[in-house]
Amino acid sequence: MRQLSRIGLRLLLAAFTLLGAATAAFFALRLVPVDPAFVILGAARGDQVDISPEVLAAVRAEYGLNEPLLVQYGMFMGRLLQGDLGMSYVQQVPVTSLIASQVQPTLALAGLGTLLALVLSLSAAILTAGRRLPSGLASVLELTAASTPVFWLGFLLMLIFAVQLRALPMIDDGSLASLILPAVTIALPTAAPLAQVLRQSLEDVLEQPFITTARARGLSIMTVKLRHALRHAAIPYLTMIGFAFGALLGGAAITETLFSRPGLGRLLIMSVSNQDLPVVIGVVLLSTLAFVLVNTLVDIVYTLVDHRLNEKTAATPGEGAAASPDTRTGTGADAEADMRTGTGTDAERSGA
Amino acid sequence: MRITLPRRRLLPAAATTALALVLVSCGGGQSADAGDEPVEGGQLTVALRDEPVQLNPLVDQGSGAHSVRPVVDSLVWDNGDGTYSPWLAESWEVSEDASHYTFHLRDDVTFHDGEHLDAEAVKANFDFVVDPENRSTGSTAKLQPEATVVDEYTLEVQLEAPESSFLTLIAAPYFGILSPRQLQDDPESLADTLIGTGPFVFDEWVRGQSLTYTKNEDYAWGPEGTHGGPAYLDSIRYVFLPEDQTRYNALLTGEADMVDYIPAEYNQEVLDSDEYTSDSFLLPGVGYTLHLNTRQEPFDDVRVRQALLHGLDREGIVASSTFGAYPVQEYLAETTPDFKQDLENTIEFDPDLANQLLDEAGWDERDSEGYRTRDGERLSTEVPFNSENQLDQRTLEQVQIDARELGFEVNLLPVPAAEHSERMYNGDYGILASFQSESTGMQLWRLYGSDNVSDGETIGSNASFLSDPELDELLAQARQSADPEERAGYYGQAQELLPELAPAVPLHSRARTFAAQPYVGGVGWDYAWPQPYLYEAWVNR
Amino acid sequence: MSLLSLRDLRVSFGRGGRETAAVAGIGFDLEPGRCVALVGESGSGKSVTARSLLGLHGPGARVEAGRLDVAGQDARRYSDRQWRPVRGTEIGYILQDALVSLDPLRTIGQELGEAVTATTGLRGPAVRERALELLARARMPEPERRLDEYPAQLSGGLRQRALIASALAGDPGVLIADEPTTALDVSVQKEILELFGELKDTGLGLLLISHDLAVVARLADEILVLRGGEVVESGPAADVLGSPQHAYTRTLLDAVPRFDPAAGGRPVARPRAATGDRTGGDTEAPAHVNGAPGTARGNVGEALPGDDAAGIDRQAGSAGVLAAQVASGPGHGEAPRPDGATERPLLSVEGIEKRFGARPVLRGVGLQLYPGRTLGLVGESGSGKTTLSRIIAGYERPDAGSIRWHGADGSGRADGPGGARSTGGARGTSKVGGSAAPDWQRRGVQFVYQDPLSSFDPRFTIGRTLGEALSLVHGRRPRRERKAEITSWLERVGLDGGLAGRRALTLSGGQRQRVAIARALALQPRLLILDEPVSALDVSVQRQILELLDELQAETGVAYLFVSHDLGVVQRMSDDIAVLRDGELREYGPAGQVLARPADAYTRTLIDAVPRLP
Amino acid sequence: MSAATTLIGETRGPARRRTGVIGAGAITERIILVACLGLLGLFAVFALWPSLLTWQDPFAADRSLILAPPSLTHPLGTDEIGRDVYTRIVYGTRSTLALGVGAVLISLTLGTVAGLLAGLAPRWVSMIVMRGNDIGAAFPELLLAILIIALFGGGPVNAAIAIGIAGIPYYVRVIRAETLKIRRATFIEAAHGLGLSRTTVLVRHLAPNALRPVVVIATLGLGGATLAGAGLSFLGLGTAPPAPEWGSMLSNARSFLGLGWWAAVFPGLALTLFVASTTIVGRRIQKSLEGRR
Repeated sequence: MRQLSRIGLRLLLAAFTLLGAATAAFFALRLVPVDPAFVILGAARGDQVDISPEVLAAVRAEYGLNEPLLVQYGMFMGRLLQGDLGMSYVQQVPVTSLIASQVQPTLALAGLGTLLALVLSLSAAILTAGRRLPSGLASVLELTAASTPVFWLGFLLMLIFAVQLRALPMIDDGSLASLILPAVTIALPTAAPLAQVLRQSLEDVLEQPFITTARARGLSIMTVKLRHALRHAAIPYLTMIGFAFGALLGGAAITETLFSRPGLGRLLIMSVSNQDLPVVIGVVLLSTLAFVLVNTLVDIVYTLVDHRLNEKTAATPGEGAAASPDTRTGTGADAEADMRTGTGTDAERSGA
Repeated sequence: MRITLPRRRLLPAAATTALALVLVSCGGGQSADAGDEPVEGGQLTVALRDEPVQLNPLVDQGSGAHSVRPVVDSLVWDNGDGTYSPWLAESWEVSEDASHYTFHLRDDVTFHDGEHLDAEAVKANFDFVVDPENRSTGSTAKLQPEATVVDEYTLEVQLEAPESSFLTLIAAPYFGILSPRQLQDDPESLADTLIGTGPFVFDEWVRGQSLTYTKNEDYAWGPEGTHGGPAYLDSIRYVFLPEDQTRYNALLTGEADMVDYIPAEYNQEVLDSDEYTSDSFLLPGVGYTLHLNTRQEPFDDVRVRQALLHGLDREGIVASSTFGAYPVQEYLAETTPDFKQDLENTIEFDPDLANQLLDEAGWDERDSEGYRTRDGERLSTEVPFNSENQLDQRTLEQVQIDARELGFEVNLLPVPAAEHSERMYNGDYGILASFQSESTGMQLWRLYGSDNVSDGETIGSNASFLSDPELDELLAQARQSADPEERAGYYGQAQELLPELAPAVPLHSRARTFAAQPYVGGVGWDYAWPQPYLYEAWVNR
Repeated sequence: MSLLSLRDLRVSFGRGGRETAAVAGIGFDLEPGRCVALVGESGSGKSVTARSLLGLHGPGARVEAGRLDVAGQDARRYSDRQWRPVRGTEIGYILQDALVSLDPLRTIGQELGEAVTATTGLRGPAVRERALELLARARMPEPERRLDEYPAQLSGGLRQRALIASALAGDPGVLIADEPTTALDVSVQKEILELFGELKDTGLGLLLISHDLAVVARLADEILVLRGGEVVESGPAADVLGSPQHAYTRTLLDAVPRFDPAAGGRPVARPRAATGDRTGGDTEAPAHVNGAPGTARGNVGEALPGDDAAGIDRQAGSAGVLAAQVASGPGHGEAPRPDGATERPLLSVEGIEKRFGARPVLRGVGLQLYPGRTLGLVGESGSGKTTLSRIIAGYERPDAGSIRWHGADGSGRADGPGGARSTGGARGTSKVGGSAAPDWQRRGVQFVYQDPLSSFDPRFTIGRTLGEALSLVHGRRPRRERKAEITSWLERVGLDGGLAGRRALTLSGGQRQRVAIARALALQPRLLILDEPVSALDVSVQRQILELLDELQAETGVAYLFVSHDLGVVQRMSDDIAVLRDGELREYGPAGQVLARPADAYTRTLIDAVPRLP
Repeated sequence: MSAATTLIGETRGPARRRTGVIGAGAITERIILVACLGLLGLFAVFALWPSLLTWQDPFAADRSLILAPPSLTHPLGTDEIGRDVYTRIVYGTRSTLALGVGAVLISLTLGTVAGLLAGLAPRWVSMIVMRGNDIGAAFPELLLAILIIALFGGGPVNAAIAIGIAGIPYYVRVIRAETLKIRRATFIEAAHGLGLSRTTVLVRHLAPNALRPVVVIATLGLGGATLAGAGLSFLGLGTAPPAPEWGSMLSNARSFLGLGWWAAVFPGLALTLFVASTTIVGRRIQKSLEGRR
């Protein structure tokens, strides 16, 4: 029951956050001094075009650009609540259908990327935690991966595996094989900080007396890591996954552009350069929705991992929000720092 | 110092004429792989740089026109030398002053949706372009053509003003004839589906990834000089790879059968390579040009404009920024039909003259950084640009370096695209660099004619805001001359005059180079708006 | 055949030139049904030895031994894979800290089941049966219920039983117990020790590790006294305890406050100078009591800093005013001093009630504190002693009841008699920040925490920490003067003046506690609350701190509220003793009377449970 | 006796368990730390006195030497314009660091103020700040930066502002969490217990301690902001040419890998080394703040 009301509260906060984000996006959009009519007429694409006053007037009327700001806001929110994000300025189709057509490739990329990142980080951390040389080597690799721009990493991967070795295709043809290189590109910088965080947490947990107790029962180190330590180290790791997902969405924009793949990221970048703001806002809002949902989900998963969190947080609703529940203020903040910089974290507070 | 790399001579357009329609230019000896005889079947994967933002070619002259040619046919075929061949129109008449056109259509053409091609159908296309609701910004719309059905297969078109290049304009893919049913009943669908009469039928557009066309089995109306019947290929698949390096890699990995827009830096390598079939076509028109804003300081002074024209080492700039791939050009690219071959008033690199002109214009002091000043004000200008195109950026950086030598500060200002258009509209720039390509001297009117200056209500394409009565007169004469030679004469005079007015600094013509795997054959050129023509292409794997 | 035979064990950490030996040459034999005890203070190498016997020495350790036979097998060259069947099956191991030695995310049943499966290979329902059997063997009450509970739901004693049960899962011949009773209340401690005794009687070989000779005394057949990784003395328990040969053993024995109920309270009466040697971990210079500034030997009243005959505190002011109010205050009946003397109390507490949520923590507690005297507050965990001390310090607010300073109502109630001075704008929040506490609480009462480190601003040096307190008394003063005073206070608590530039983090536990005491006393409080001030320290250091407290009380006449679970320490310090249980005052009176003739049954249980040296 | 002892086991690893920043032993770690500090020092010199360590003009181009390989006159080769890559890396340090530092300063200033406010102010103020912050935090960072640039344009200043604004929510959360933690710390209670005034405790003890992690997150954030800047440069939203900046150098040269790898590889290396160094140093500071040696 407690858990249910907690989940309900989180979802409510998530909805509130989304509405706030949409409002912020709308007004930011209207702050721009550029007349959308030019954009709609394709003047933004660099061609020297001839536009007549009649055409301009027709466009302004069609897009409601002559209405007062508040009316436009009302129209925007009203449509948004019905799931309508308006018409693309340049592509002449509804934003929702544009987004719908690009969701699947990004989901595939982000999905495989996340999966790879999880597998890589879990195995790297579990196999090397507490072992000096392997852990040192892995750390150097992780630090390098986390300190290198994503596009550069992708370029090198492309040159090595597609151009030189001809081992993998680089251009999207809808096949799984063509998804591998982009997914690895997106997974490496994501996995690196995840692995660092997990290793640090594992090493911290491995220090705990109950680990020694378990080993004194005759369990192997690997069994102890998997059965005892992993669960404790999971909280900062889960927190990181939440943030990693945000980084992944940013990374998808770069990776999709680099590999010329379809997807929301490329749609976003294209729309930014075409100044197709309804699409930009639509994609950003969708990412925000995904981001908030993932973080809410992560938050719910916490309770499954650690029964103690449920009791602690249920007592203090209102504090902390969907994206930043109080349960994570300690390790979450650290994990976040590491997410941004690609280093491990210290999970002391969550260990015991 | 300039890089002089051995370059393959580009085929002069004039020399190609009818031959070009059947001639498939191939890398030496490579044609053997594809065979000389067309092979039926197979799919051709073509890597393109730009994905259309929307497909409808009638709306604008943007990127859509790069990839719709296989689906749509035009009324006439442009031979690239000022002459035209029949296509959907069997014959046509042009009035003396080039303002009235009569087309006699074929009677055996059907659209992909089964509609029959007749005068009404073509009229629907003209009407669509003229209606402001449809926001057509292309050259055809600018001419406000008024179409009248004479009989089932005869159509008259009256232009608002004479335009001798009208046939070239309507020969381009952005006046590909679309099904009247789609135009009238379902215009919204035009953004992502096309129903034309072409040798290929629209199949699927996966945004961000590919555009697929399949063979039109009933096709029997290829342009004059082609085999006429159905295409050899079963299907064409365009993939869109905007990243230059990625697109080039696709050629190396063999993931694309054909790569269009080989980047300048790899142009020579590709042309020299024995591994690929390749060809290059120098795009006609005004090319890559710096338009100087004549309404603003310092370019309101013709001496300053002339100084920049002569003070920039255009050869050096172009050779280094294009890696020697593209040639320097005058006000028109040499492949433009109206290009004056024996141009007398060519632009000479003369830094002394440039410095002298600047001194005369009063910019004779120097500040601590070595820039010229006048009344304590630095000789300085801004180039807003959209930094996505690396070649543009490199070229501008080279311009900046040369201008500095003259004591002229050129600031590069990366701006988002919308701001770019806003600046264009308001004339808020010192220099606007742009690349314009159309296979006619009429481009000179679009870019330098006073008719096309933005006036607060309209946005015009005359980016230098040049308004010169003498030039205007020459351009008007040219547009009224239905006779190609007469027209070329007027445009030639305009080309002789332009260096004096110096509204712009032309830099390079751009070559459109494609490279294909050796098993690809039969790729031709569409000269109206130069691009590879895939109707007669085949693959022989 | 010995169950375990060890010779010349050497463990060192670090590499190259920086090697430090943690264990240097320990050896013993353990026979079935016998108990060997390793005794020593922190850093003596006893836990490292225990871990080495299971091959669980941590990373970076270099371990050598002349002999290491486990159940007759030479285990010296065992790999981790070879050690595994030894662990749990040959040797059961109970870690030092019972409270955190069970996985908090797993139920007792899961933990036990894991131990059973790992050591016996049992699976399925048999595991549960075996687990119940083990819990029964460990005398776990309600074993069925425990299986589904998480460690956090169990008390310390029950967790220890669960741990013992899990260590017994593989029927090992040897049981190693590292400090098995340290964190436990005395009564529980006694029960656990009795359990070990029973296990020993069933033929188990027991290796007991403790810092506390008294704990060991009950069970050990043989004792090894360790210091710095070396055995300083070893032999049969009776010999080591009865006639220690080595000075260090004697020091250890002396340092343990000898609990002797019959002796009454405070056996060492107000020493006038530092006594006893100061060996062991906390080896600071002796406190310069005689050279300390502003001290006068004499009676208690005179020794109060700045306290004149009229009872007005010239510097702190507030206490004096309160005292004056008391003198004229309306007839508040004063409880007599527990020993019957008629001296006026410094502070009296009446009818304190406190709840946390629905749980009552304190139920009508009343006490008095007298200048220059020490009240020992004793109770097991959960008895409410810390809450009571925090209420007196002003950190928490009572739900009901009053605290009177010299009789004035100090409870913070605006309507209390004479409360105008003492309300201090407090609102009913439980956390009392600066302005919320009445003045007398802010200055006149000071608090010393069990963990002094956490009570210092981590950014501050020792000098700055002390300087801040001093500036509250003296205001801004020239740098040199302030520095001199800081140095003199450091010396007064037996620390070198040079420590002023260090951070608390770099000091030893004893040094930190000295700084905390100095800071508290620098404010010239009338009452010092000491919350378990020595329970985290080694016995030898403990003793030094207690002596220091004695000295300072003699000098300043400050009253102590000494909170502890350790009856030995309390007896050593207290004039009066109050015993709390479940928030109720069970016994209150002069130390001698409470200890020698306890009126309450619970007090008797507590007294009986204290481990004693023979 | 000792002759008879047998080595039972030796576990490799630091004597104190905690492995170093990159998992190396204590001595190796010190070497790495010194190397990183040295590198950062070198970058600092680059940024402050670029002319000290190079003798060429970062804008001077030689059209005869386009994408010339490394040589004595051009130790790291020349770029696609014919400029010296080494000199541009040296001069590019300033704008690269300025972007990172600028972004961090923006996040830091605004994030710290809001974080302290959320941690100390009355509950309703805290609620407002945190709800607003949640909205900001709901945008994935790079996407928020892209959005800001889409709206207000690119260029180095806007890029720094965009990255800075996108980073604020994170700082707010860290500072607030730390403030709440410190508020409950024993030493704060002890400070009140000494009789210090509320303001004194706030100014002298609470705020300074709550702000301690700022040094760490700022250092670590510097690397993240620099990488984000490079990402924006790749997307064509960053620095204006011809100003040298590592991210845009790398991004511009990416198409010429086959023609002149040096033009891309060396700026990329500088970027990676810089980010890795700040990370290692930041983690080191973090550890020492947490009281680990």
